[in-house]
This record gives sequence, structure tokens and C-alpha cells, in this order.
Amino acid sequence: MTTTTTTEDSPRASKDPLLELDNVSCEYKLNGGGRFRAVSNVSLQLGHSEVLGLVGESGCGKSTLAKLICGLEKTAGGTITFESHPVKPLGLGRRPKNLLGVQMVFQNPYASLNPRRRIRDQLTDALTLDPKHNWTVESLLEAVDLPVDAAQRFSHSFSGGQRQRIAIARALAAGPKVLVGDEPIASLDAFLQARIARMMRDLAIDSGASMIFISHDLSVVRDIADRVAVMEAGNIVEVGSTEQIWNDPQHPYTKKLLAAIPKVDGKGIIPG
Amino acid sequence: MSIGTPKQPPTNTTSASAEVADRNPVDRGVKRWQLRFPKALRTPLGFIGAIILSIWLIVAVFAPLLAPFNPLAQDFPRLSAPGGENLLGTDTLGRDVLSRLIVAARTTLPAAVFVVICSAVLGSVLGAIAGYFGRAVDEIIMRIADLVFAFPTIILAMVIAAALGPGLKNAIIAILLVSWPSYARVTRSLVMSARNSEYVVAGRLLGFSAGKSLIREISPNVLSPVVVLATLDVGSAILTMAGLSFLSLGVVPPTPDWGAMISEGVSQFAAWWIAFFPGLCILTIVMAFNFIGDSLRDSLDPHTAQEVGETTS
Amino acid sequence: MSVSTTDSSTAHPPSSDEAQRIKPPLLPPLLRYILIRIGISLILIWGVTVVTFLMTNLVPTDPVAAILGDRAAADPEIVAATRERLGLDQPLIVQYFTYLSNLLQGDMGVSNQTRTPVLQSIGQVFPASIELGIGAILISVIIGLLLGLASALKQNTILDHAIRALSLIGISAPTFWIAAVGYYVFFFKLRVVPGAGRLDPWITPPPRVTGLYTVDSLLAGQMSTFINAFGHLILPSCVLALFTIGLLTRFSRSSVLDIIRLDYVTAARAKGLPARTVVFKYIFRGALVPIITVVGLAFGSLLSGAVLTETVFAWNGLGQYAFRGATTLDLPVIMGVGLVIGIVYIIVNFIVDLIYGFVDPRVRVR
Amino acid sequence: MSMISINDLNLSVTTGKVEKHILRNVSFDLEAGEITGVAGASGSGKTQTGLAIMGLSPAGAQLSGSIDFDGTELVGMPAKVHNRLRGVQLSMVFQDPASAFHPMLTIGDQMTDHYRHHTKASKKDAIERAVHILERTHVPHPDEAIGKYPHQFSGGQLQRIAFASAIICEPNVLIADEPTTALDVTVQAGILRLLRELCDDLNLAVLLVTHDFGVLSSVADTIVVMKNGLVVETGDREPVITAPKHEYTRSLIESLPGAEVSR
Repeated sequence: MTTTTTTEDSPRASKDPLLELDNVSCEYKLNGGGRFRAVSNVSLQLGHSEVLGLVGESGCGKSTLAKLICGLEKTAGGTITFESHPVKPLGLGRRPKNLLGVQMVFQNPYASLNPRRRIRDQLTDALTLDPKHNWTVESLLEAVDLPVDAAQRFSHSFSGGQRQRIAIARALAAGPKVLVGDEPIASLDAFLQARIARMMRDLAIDSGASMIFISHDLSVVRDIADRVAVMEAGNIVEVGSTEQIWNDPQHPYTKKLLAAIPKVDGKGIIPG
Repeated sequence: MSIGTPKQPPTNTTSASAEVADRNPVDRGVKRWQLRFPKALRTPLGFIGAIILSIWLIVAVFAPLLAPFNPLAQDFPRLSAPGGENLLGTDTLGRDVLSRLIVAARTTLPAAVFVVICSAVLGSVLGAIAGYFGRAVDEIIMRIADLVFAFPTIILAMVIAAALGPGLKNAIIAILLVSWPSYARVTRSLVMSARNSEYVVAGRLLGFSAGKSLIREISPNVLSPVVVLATLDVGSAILTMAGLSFLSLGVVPPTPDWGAMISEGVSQFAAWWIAFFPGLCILTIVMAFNFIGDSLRDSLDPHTAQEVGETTS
Repeated sequence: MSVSTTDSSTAHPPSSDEAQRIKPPLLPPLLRYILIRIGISLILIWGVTVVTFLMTNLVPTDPVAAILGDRAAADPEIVAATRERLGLDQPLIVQYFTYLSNLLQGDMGVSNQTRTPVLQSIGQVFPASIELGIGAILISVIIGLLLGLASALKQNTILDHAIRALSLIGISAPTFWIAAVGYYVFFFKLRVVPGAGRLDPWITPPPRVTGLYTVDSLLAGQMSTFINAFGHLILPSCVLALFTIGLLTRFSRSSVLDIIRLDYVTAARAKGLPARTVVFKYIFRGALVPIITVVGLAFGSLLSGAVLTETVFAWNGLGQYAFRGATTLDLPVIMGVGLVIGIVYIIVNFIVDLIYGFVDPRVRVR
Repeated sequence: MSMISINDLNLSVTTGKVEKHILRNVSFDLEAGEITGVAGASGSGKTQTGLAIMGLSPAGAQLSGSIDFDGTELVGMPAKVHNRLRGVQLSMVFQDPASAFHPMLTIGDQMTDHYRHHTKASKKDAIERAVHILERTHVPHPDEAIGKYPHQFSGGQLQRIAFASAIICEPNVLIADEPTTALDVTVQAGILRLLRELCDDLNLAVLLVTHDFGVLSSVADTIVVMKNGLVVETGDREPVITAPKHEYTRSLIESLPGAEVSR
């Protein structure tokens, strides 16, 4: 794993960040009136060919952060820049060309593919975006370990894990520079999670992209991320290299989170 | 294989992959939905509905051949009972009831289908626009819809038809004006939920404009529920039309019309046949559409498509 | 526009350290809910007046001609004078405000046919329709909910299929025809129900308090009048209820089916509760919230049905008044009835929304 | 003797003409005071095993074989008789606490209705007992919690309430179907501790259904691994996790990050 030992800013990231969040906030309207501050003053940087794990528990604002990065949500303050282009909220028009390098893989594999269109068509939509033409439908399916005949089928004949791999293939086909995974493994069986996560990392890094991998599961993130950011109640409480977060956490919340992970050692010890 | 290979029908579960077969219930719904849509009428009710409807279609198409007499000619003794020469009797002006019933199918059926198609198209286009574009457009369209919903259907139709004056054309306009909002509401909510579903968002992230994603990604997923609603709605359109005729706001005499015939017969209790048979016509044809619509709806409903034991584990 | 939803789940209250992330709403939830409902209802009522006004003024036929009759309409001077008297020479917007202020003062115009003020006539006939409506809604709610529940609990059995088929037939029949057939069979042939009208002709109506004969006769202690009025009420309300029974049966069936597969029902069964508790306490209560909303809508169908059926029963209510107005193209009457029914319908739905707010703790308490 | 002894349990569901085998010859025992963990991927039949014990198999399911509960045969037992065991001697906790409670009934009502039905206790006594049990499962401010509605609690608290409701009639058997899957990691640990505590203190025979070997490694005493309705491996916790005999178990455990499997 390519990790640097310095905390906070890896030199790569600070020199020329691919994606930069500066003091970003976001608020939601609540159903019964009132407002909820989902993300508050978050600053983050993502370097080239880097996997950043974003970890936190439900309701901490990590998914909102993913939407903000993709322009799917409006900021209530702060700026997001991708390759020095400001990320603007997506309106009715096409997404600006210079932002198409940010692509996303969603949480729910059953909702992320169009049920009425063939896999081939959905992949082709994405392929047309990539100027370099690195992929074909077949090579994409091969890359995510699916049979080539999958292209002719509709999403309903695939299992959750297979669909998620198709969704990954579609995101890759667009030739992204930043791949955002919003809890992409949370809906899958435990036994599939690590496999899919590793596949995502390998494919992203091999194609020269960076990845933001959002998860509530620190043990999977440890497996694939170079750096980890820990989020609690809308704030980022700690950022550091994976090694440092795992072995020498600073913030009490990070410690609590690490301590709560049950170890698969058969010792019968309840964590925490 | 290249992108240009001819498309083959989707192959089902026998894939090379060793992963566990699909067990997501929603997904089952979609799958069976595509398979079963044409088969939806194989339920007993759907079957009965289809048969009744086909009979009515035949009657409407071949009405001039089937009607034994001129529906307008006042050739017979007044108020003669069913049986004999006039199979279903004659009305107060001595016209043959059966012939009038048969010929009336020619106005009612096409008018109802026409008004439903118009309001389905109008309503779902407006609803899709409201649902996808939101904000001011949404507010304006949906507030108008709310206003229509603030009246019971026949009351507003009555108000409109009265203002425009009696006649088939005006009745159709009235029904169109009162029935588009239900399509707008349904389409709007379908589009809104589809708009936020992950596959549509993924398309937007790939650079689809709002319009392109509405047409290419969303509309195929919205069409079937609208078709079901429209099928059920033909029945209510016929009922509303009959109601307007009953209030003398529909088809103008002497053109034969079921609602108007009931209206005429209601005061003639001794001559029960004048009102009874047209009502039976309305009942059977509306029932046919409701049976068919209900079966279609069932085949779309993920709940009914869900199989026992699929939900757990 | 942002493409994604604000799916911040509000299902659980935030923990203490999250509390600071929430800006609390200005008003308590229930009060806010009620105020919003009141606002919406008022806007709708205003909209209804706009609709009836526009309908009256968009008439292709000249209202002056309709009022004056053919001969007087031929005289341009009389026409001009009438136009001025009616304010028809004013701009549309001024006419609307005149119309609105008249409405607020209880002036809904005068019937072209009888020359009686519309509001006065409606006031006289309205209680009759209310009485019929209450009877019908009670019948349809009780029968509809029970049938729907039975159908859902016995899903895919013969009973279920039978109930579904019957409820579909129920919503397929034109109400005015059912009324005529019912009247013919039960009165004309079988003589098991009394004839037309709200009372037998030789019985004097009870002294008017509410206008509902059943209630007023009880208030006056006239038992025989009550029995007679009640007897007259049975057939019309049953006929009127038929459509809404079908509607409510179908809807409650599908709501119960939605609820039946929820976890909390399985959880209730896992607690070993008797079937009747599971059904009535857990399933039915859960299904009730959506059903309440539909009862409001069903009331609308009842009002529509009343307009079409009252004539058949010579039931001197709003429906018969509207029928007479419609057949004679008496525009002020039709618009008056439309307006009143629209407003009543909005109020009923407002009440339904309120009930909903009180029944569901998720609206009531946070 | 085992509290529950499952022998050659088969479960199939017939829809139309297709017969689907959900469980095939499943056999294992639940011991009092022990947590038996059942692991498997989705569709392995682990949840259906738990539901079969409760007598809540889906409509149209055919059950054969034997489930012996302390000398009583549960397979083929009349529904009414089974219903008298549910909630009293056999109880269950579900995956998602947010949907396992009726949103329109108070916690106190939902905790006591079965207790009152089974024991004929008065309302006052039942509420008192509910408060006591809520204390036992470490729900903060139990006397206030009684009057609240489910949406006013967090997921972790609701799951504690669900456990309280499950043990209020002092059952012998507790089926816990993925009780921590819907919860955050930091909350999960607390629930697992509670489960262990209740099992030990009340001498419960617990069936813990989960797909998470981390959870099994923490609290299970014995582990049953299922695949496609078949039991592929049964054994004590530590040997199953550290030295799985069956290839499938091994592949499951190896697929997890941070697992230590000895070769």
C-alpha cells in the first residue's frame, strides 16, 4: 500500500490537490420545519492516485459530503474545487464538461441500474464520455469479473454484488479522475464487501484515478485506503494516513470507533 | 463482441456466475412485470373483462348492421314492453330501445377512449414537467390540479358543461378538464421518485441534461402505471359522461345516449325497460374496463408479484 | 434545482452531541401542521370562487339574454340597462371583486327560473343532503372497511376474489341507475321500503332545529316521525353508499395488505398475541391512517352521487336542486351548488387532515 | 438435554408449480445459557430456521422433520398451541428495530400487551414490570420511555426495548435475527454485551442469526454455518473461526478483512 507517514497532508495532496473542499457546509430542511446542519465547515483534499477513506456512523453527514462533491447538493457555505474548477450544483442543464471527471458509485445496487435498459446501453452512455477510449463494453465487464454476455441483459437478472460491479464498470467507463463510492458495499453480504471494495480500489488506481471511499466499516477502509478521514456529527474530527489512524488514533471518537470493531479471532471478546 | 452486434433477447438466470440467484423482491416485480404485462389478462377477472370489452367493440363497430331498426324513427307503438318485434321494448316516443342502445355504443365508447387518451397525455406531460423541473412550474401546475381536486369530479364537470352548454363536444371538454389532474399527480410522483433514484442520478452525472434523462431514463419506467390508470379511467369517463347526459348536459337529443335514456326512463316506472337496459350497458362496459385495469394493476404491483418466502433470509 | 433528495432521515432523534446541528422549528409541530392545513384550505376556497366566477363569465351564451328572455333581449336599450345593472360593463377583475364581496355578504345571485335567491334555496335543501350523506358515509365506512379487511386477511381465497369482483362491480354501476333499479325493486315491486321523499306525504315534518328530520323528530320526541324519516333514509343512503363501499373496500384491502407484511406485524405475532389483537390493534390501526384520507375523498363521490340520485327518490336536497338547475340550464343555481359543494368538500378534507394529524403520533409529537 | 433440538428439518415453499427447498435436513441444538450463532450468506435459510422455531414460516410452507422444544414437538403443532408458546417461552428480536414497533402505539403498550395477555396481569402491574425490565436492559429513564412512541428513540435504544419486550415473560428461548445489522458499530457492541448478559443471567437458549463473523466471534458459543439451506459446519466458536473444516466456511472467513485463519 502506498502510504506516507506524515499526518494531515500527504505531500502529494497538498502540492496540487485534485479535489479540494474548503470550509464546506450543508443544511437540510427538516420535515416538520427547522433545519439540520448535515455538514459543517469541512475541509479536505484529495491528491492524485490516492484512495481516501471517509468513515463515520449513520447520520454523520458522509453521504451528504459525497453528494456535495458531485454537485448533487447545494452548499450552505465554502467551496469545492475539482482540478481548479469550482463544483457548482447540478441544475437542469448538462453537467459541465470539466466536472465529468467526478463519478459516483451508489449504495443501493438495486436502484443504481435502469431496469428498462440493457446493460450495454447503460455502459455505452458512459463510454462516450471518455475521450481516451480506454475501455470497451467487453473489457469493462471483464474488468469487473462478469461474463461478456451480461451486456445483452437487463439488470433484473443480476444479484446485488453483480449489479454493484456493473455500476462500478459504468462509473469507470466515463474515465473519471475522482471516483466517489457512497457506501458502495453497505448493502452487500459481509463476505462480498471486502472483495468489491478491493476491486474498486484496484480499478480506480490502475486507471489513474483517485477514489473517495465512504463507509461505516473501518476494517474494510483500512484494507484499501491510503488516508482516512473520520467524520462525526457533520465535522471531520481526524484525518491521517491509514496506518496512523489505525495504530495511533488521536481523537477520542476515532478511538471509540476502532474499539467497537469486533475482531474475528474466535476469542469471544465483546469489543468496546 | 462489438457494440454493433445485433441484440438478443435477455437471457435469464443461467449465467456463468456462481453467485446466489437474485432474491430482491422489488427486482422480482420488475422482472415479472415485463414478462407478464401481456399475460396480465389471464386472471379470471381480466379474462371476463376482455371478453365483455371485445363484445362491445364488435357492437360499436358493426352497430349499423346489428341495430334492427332506425334508432331515431318513431315507428312503433309507444312504451311497448320487451319481447315481440321490439326485443327490448320501445320508449316514450315509440323508438326501438335495442337499436338505440346499440347505436349509442358508437358515441360513448370512442368518446370515452378519446377523452381518456387526451387527458392521459395532457396530464402526464404536465405531471412529468412538474415533477422533473420542480419549483415554479411545479407549483403552478399542481396548484391548478389541487383546485380541480377541490371539487368532486361530476360537480366540476357539471359546472363546466353547464357553462359551455349541452352537447357531446362540451361534455368531452368538461371531462378532459376534470380528469387530467389525476394523471398529473401520479406521473409527477413517479417522476419525482425516479428523478432521485440512483440510476437517474448516475445518468445526470454522466452528463445527461434534465430533458434527456426525463425522456430516455425516466419515461419508460413511468409509462406502465399511467397505462393502468388510463384503463381504469375509461370506466369513470363513461360514468361521468352518463352522469352529464342524465343531467341533460351531455349528448343532445334525439341522438341516442345511455345516460339520457336512463334520465328519460326514471320517471316511467311502469316502463322499467327504458331505464334498465341502458344502465346495464353502462355497467357492463365500465365493469369490463375496471376488471382489465385491475388485472393490469395487479400484475404491476410488486406485492402481488412477490412470492412467499422471497422476502426472508 | 438539486437533483437528489434531502433524505436526511428524521426517524430518530439526534443524540445529545447532534442536538446542536438542528435549528429548531419556530412552531410546535402540530400547530405548524394545523396552520399549514388552514392556509391551504383557505387558498383552495378562494380558488373555488375564482372557478365558479370564471365559469359564469365564460359562458358563450349571453347571460343577459338568458335572464331577459328572447323578446326583451331584442331591445338594445333594455339590454344595455341590464348590463349596467349587472355590472357586466365593468372589467372582469372588478366584476370578480363585486362577485366576491356579494358572496361574502351571502349573495349568490338569483335563480333564473324561480327568481328565489340561490343561497336561501340552498340553505333550505342542504340539511336533507347532509342527512343522506351522513347515512351513506356511515354505511360505506363500516361495510367498506370490514369487507376490505376480510378480503385482505383472506387474500387469494374465494372470499377475497368474490369481494374484489363485487367491489369492482360496485364502482362500475351508474349511481342514478342503481337508484332507479333499487326504487323499482324495493318500493314498486316488493314494497319493503317507503316511497319517495323524506317523509310520507301525510306526515308533517318535525319542527326545524338542525334540518335533519331524524334528529329533529327525536329532539321533538316524535317517535313515529323518526321511524318514518329513518325508513325513508334507508334505501337512498344504501344506494348512495354502494359506490363508496366499493371504493373503500378496494382501498382498505390494499392498505391492509401493505401493512400485513411489515415487520411490526410479524413482531406482534411473535409475541403470541391472539389473532384478533394482531388484526385490530396492529394491522387495522396501521392501515387506518391512509384509509382516513380516502374517507374524505369518498365524501366527494357521495356528494356527486347525491346530485345524480336525489331526483330519483324525490329527495328534496341539494342534488335535486342542482338537477333542476342543470336540466333548465339555470346558471346561478349550478354555480351556487358547485361553489357550496366545493367548499363543503374542502372543509371535509381539512377535517380529515386534522384527524390524521391527531391520530398519527409522528405528526403530533417529536 | 438441549433446550431445542432440531433434527432433519426441511422447509419448502410451493408457488404455482415450482417447489422451492429453503431448508434441507437441518440439524443442530440450542442449549440453555448458550448463544448458538447461525451464519450464512443471504438466502442460506438462516432466518427461516429461526422463524420455523417460532412457528412463523411463510404461508404455504411445508415443514417436515423435528424441532424438539424441551420435550415438545413444534413441527406440526396446531397454530393455536404454538401461539401460546410464542412470547411466553419462545421469543424473538428482529433486524430493524425501527420497523419492528408499531409507530402509533406507545412503548409501554407494545411491551405489555402480550405480557398481560399471557399472565392476566393488571395494567398497573404490567407497566411496573415493564419499567423494571427496561432498567434491566439499560434503557435510560424507563418510566418516561413507557409513555413515548417508537420514533422518539434511537435505533440502539429501540433494540434494547425490543430485547426488554422479548424477555418480559421470562422465555426459555430467544431468537435474535440479525439484531445488530441495522445499527452503528459503536452501538452494536452495547447490544452484544446486553445479549450475552441476558443469556447468562436468564439461562436463555439464544439463536443468533447473522452474516457477520465479527459478531459471532464476540458472543457465540457454538457456530452453525449454512449454505443454500444446508448446514455445512457446526462446532465451537474458536475452532470454527480459527480452523474451519469446511471449505465454504474458510472462504467466508478469509473474505473478511482482518480475519486470522490458521492453515
